[in-house]
Amino acid sequence: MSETPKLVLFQCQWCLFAPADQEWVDTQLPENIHLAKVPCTGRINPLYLLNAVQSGADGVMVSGCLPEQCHFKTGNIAARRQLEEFSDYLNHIGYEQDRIRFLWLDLQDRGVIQKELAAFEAQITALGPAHNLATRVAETVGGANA
Amino acid sequence: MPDIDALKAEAKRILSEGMVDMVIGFKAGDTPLHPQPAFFKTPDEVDQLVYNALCQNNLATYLTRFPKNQKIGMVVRGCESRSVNALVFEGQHPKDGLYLIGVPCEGIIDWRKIVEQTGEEVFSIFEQSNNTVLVESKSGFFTLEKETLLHESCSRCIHPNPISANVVIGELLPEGDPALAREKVAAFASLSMEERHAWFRQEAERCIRCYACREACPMCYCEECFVDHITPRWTESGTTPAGMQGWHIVRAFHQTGRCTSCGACERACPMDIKMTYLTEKLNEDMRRKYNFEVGLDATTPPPFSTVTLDDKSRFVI
Amino acid sequence: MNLILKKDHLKHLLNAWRQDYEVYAPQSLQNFTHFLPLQDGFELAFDKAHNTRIPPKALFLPTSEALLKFTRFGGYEEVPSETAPRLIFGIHPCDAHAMTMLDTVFEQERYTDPLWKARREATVVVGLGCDEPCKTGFCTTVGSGPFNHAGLDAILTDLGEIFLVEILTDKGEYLFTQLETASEDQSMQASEVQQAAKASMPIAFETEGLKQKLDQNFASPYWEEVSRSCLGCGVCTFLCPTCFCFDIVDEAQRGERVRNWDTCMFRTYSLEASGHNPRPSRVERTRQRLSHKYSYWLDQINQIGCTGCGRCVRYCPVGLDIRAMLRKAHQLPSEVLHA
Amino acid sequence: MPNEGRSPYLPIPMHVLHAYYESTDNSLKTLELSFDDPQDAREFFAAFNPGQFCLLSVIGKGESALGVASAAWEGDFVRFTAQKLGSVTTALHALKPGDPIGMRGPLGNGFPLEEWKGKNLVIIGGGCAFSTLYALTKHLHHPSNRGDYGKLTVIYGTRTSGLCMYKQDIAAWHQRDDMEVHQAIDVPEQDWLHHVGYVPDVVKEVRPSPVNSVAVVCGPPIMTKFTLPALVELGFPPETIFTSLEKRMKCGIGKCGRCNLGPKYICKDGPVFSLAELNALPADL
Repeated sequence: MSETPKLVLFQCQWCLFAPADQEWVDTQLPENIHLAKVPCTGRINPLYLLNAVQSGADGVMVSGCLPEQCHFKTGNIAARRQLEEFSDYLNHIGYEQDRIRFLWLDLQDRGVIQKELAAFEAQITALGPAHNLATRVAETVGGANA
Repeated sequence: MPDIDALKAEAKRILSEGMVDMVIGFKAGDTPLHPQPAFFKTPDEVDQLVYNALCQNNLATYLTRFPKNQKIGMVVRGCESRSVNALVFEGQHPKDGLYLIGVPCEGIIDWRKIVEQTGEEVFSIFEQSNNTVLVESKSGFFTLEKETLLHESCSRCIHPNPISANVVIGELLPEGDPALAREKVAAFASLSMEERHAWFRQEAERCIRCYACREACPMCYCEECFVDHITPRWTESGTTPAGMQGWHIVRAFHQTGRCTSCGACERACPMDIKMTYLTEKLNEDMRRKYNFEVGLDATTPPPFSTVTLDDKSRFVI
Repeated sequence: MNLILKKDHLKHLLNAWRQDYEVYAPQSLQNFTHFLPLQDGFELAFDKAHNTRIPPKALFLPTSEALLKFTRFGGYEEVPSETAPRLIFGIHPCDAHAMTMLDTVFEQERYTDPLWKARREATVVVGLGCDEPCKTGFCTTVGSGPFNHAGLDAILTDLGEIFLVEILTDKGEYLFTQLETASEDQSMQASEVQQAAKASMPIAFETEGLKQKLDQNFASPYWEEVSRSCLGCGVCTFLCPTCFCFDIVDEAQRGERVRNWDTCMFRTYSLEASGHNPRPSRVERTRQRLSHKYSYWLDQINQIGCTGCGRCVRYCPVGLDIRAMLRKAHQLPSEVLHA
Repeated sequence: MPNEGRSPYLPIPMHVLHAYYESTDNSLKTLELSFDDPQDAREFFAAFNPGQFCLLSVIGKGESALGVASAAWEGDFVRFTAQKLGSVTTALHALKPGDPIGMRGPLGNGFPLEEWKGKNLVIIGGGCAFSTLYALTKHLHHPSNRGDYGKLTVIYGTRTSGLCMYKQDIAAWHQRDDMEVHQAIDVPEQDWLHHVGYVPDVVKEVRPSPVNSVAVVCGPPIMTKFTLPALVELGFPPETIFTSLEKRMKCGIGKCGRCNLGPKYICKDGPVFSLAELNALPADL
């Protein structure tokens, strides 16, 4: 695949990375990675993921706090249940589950986010572009039943 | 088949004794193919009550329409009783405001499958004891195997008997085998990614977004559905691929841990869109991962509203 | 002038038409029929001669279509009206009749809908009469019929081996130039088939005075009774050939202003930004649907806004039957004045 | 405005000329729009009549129906006052002078001004629905129109004085000797020199004469509901009481179906109806 994959990174605003990493994420994230900060991973509605997927994301990474360190106590674990099921479910209808990845990180993990993103990107590159559910583009005029 | 007279007698009794304000059941429709949901308020009205394999709606969908202080009686099958339990768990009606008359269910017949074989003008339908259905239509008499007429969701039903009903009319049936549902999901999962997606796309693209699936589902009672939300808009409106697929993906996903596999969505669909292959997958996952089946009682929370630290999940490091 | 079309010649003729038109005819899609453009090696689905699941109005008013395309910096441009010549073959008279009613909406004097008009003008419509009218249909009750001519350029009558073709307009005549003329016998035979079809259809309900009953009982408990089991889905209206309501939505991401089918049966249909809803429950919404068809259309064009195609009867998920609802309405008292 | 060849769904390109808050709580904002193409302006004003409405388009957000609040003689601009309620009106409130905007209209029929010639006019408005009545009053003020009509009475009520629109103009109206202005607020406020009370009560207090008169009522549904009977009680025959209705609208031209009141569409056959007409229609508001 010649194109670089389009990635979306959801980051919980309470689980910032180490200062240097956070600065890198905030200012120097490669263009193919779209950053979306959320108030808590528990706030990530599967609809957010669906939006990313339908809009053509080749991979979605969710970065949340470590278990038991959630600012809202259980947001990250609740999110894990839902998002895992959602990725399983998308896999059922044509979006490989490896394209959705959940990451647990905290301040101590210096330099990890870069490595993780690079590894994820490599994984997605190997999978190739995700075209199955990427329907949210202007392509057809008129209804499907027209 | 439950004894219809016993069913009527019980419905009359709870009405006349003032135990309930209303009994929700079915009455004969304008053709034998379409019995209608009915709301009986007096014992006399109960004479119209019918119950047969063509009663295709999940009556629990009407439960959320009535005030919580209203005492409601309902004729329930296995799936309906579980939907009621799930609704009670979600606080949609108090348990003691309900009187459930249970009937063990031998499966719901798909009227479209009858019409395909007998023509549209059907005069009468008899369910016979030897698992056949005798249909009298304009083109003559037909004896059809009931097995072949059942809705898919019914042929793999696990819980045909009503759960937590106040009274059960008729003899209990043997429980179904969860393996049947598992097989179905496994068979779909064994297809290639492209085949699975092609199936999904092909089913979703017939959608006209009439939302009959939503309205027929007892668990779809949200005051504002996500598709009606304007700011932000969650899905594309209209019948674009993104809009139709988004609707089908999210509608089913919102039923995770809430769907009782009753198949009312599929039966309501005017475009014959298959939907249970989505919800079955989610239900199977809930059984497999969390040992959870919805509606077996009205107190166990579904997996998505509980959290534990010991989930076995590929997301845990 | 009546012509003869041999059934074994039909495929050839359809293929010949495909040179000049995009030809739509009923074909199987999953387990129902649908008007789809003919491709090479097509198979017609005439044997299930019932109405297509989706009415052919969808060919003129698609379920979704773009009205405007947004350009950069807050600009926009019109989506050009489509004008490629089309031929719809095998449309049933009820559906064609319905289209003439929709014309009165979309081609009004003051405001013509260019998209609808362009499609109507570019389309030739060949009908297929119903020699075996469907059981759920009630076209004869509401002023249409299994061989009604409204909205058609030509109509076919099935006479076994052949179709008898009645030419109704110039557009229709142009299509069938090469066919032989029907004999008097054949014409007689066709007219017998047509009479028999009509006679086989019972009158489903009394239409005389129905409008007055509905108007006078605007505030009647009748509406609550008939709507009690209504699910509030859009099946009856989306599958209805005379329903035309639409919604206009800006799809910012796609950069289009689109219009989608909408229905008075949805809660959001009449919900205002203030939160006020003139039709807050299924009761008012059912009243709107029935009154629109059986009262308001009569005020507007002096026709019942229903052609009796029977789709709403057949596909209502809870078996609500508009015919039974109207029979019941006819028994309402007349004295009550609407609120 | 008939659409010769032009799509009725295609908005006229406009720009925001002025945008300012009308009420002290910033819930009401007035937009004055100018035409990008002078030809559009000519066509607009050739068809325009007070009482008509337009659909304002914020591209990407949608359309919202608003009554025109300016008279043709004021200049080549069109004025609207929008209450911030839904997503489109919120977007309208965010517009600044110079921003592009689309407009479809004028739509609907407006007030039957020809019919009213030679009569006394009683104009009764409440809240932000006063905008079209403001346009009407402005129209009547023009020297070439004023002589066609008799006595002019304006009754305008708002919940608070801060919610009163077009304050400067209305203050000037009090000074005019060719009209009578009654302002009201719902609850007493310091320094308020006019009426206090609900509009129907103020109408009963002012007691406009029904002789050779026409009353025009625009306001929130609850105000209209009580004002119409008050006027009937004062002796106004239903044929001489007019009101302007609104309902959710999408197309504005009688096609999308939702603004019907029985067989009539508010967009196409209204929005102005006489009480006599309304009495013959079902109460589906």
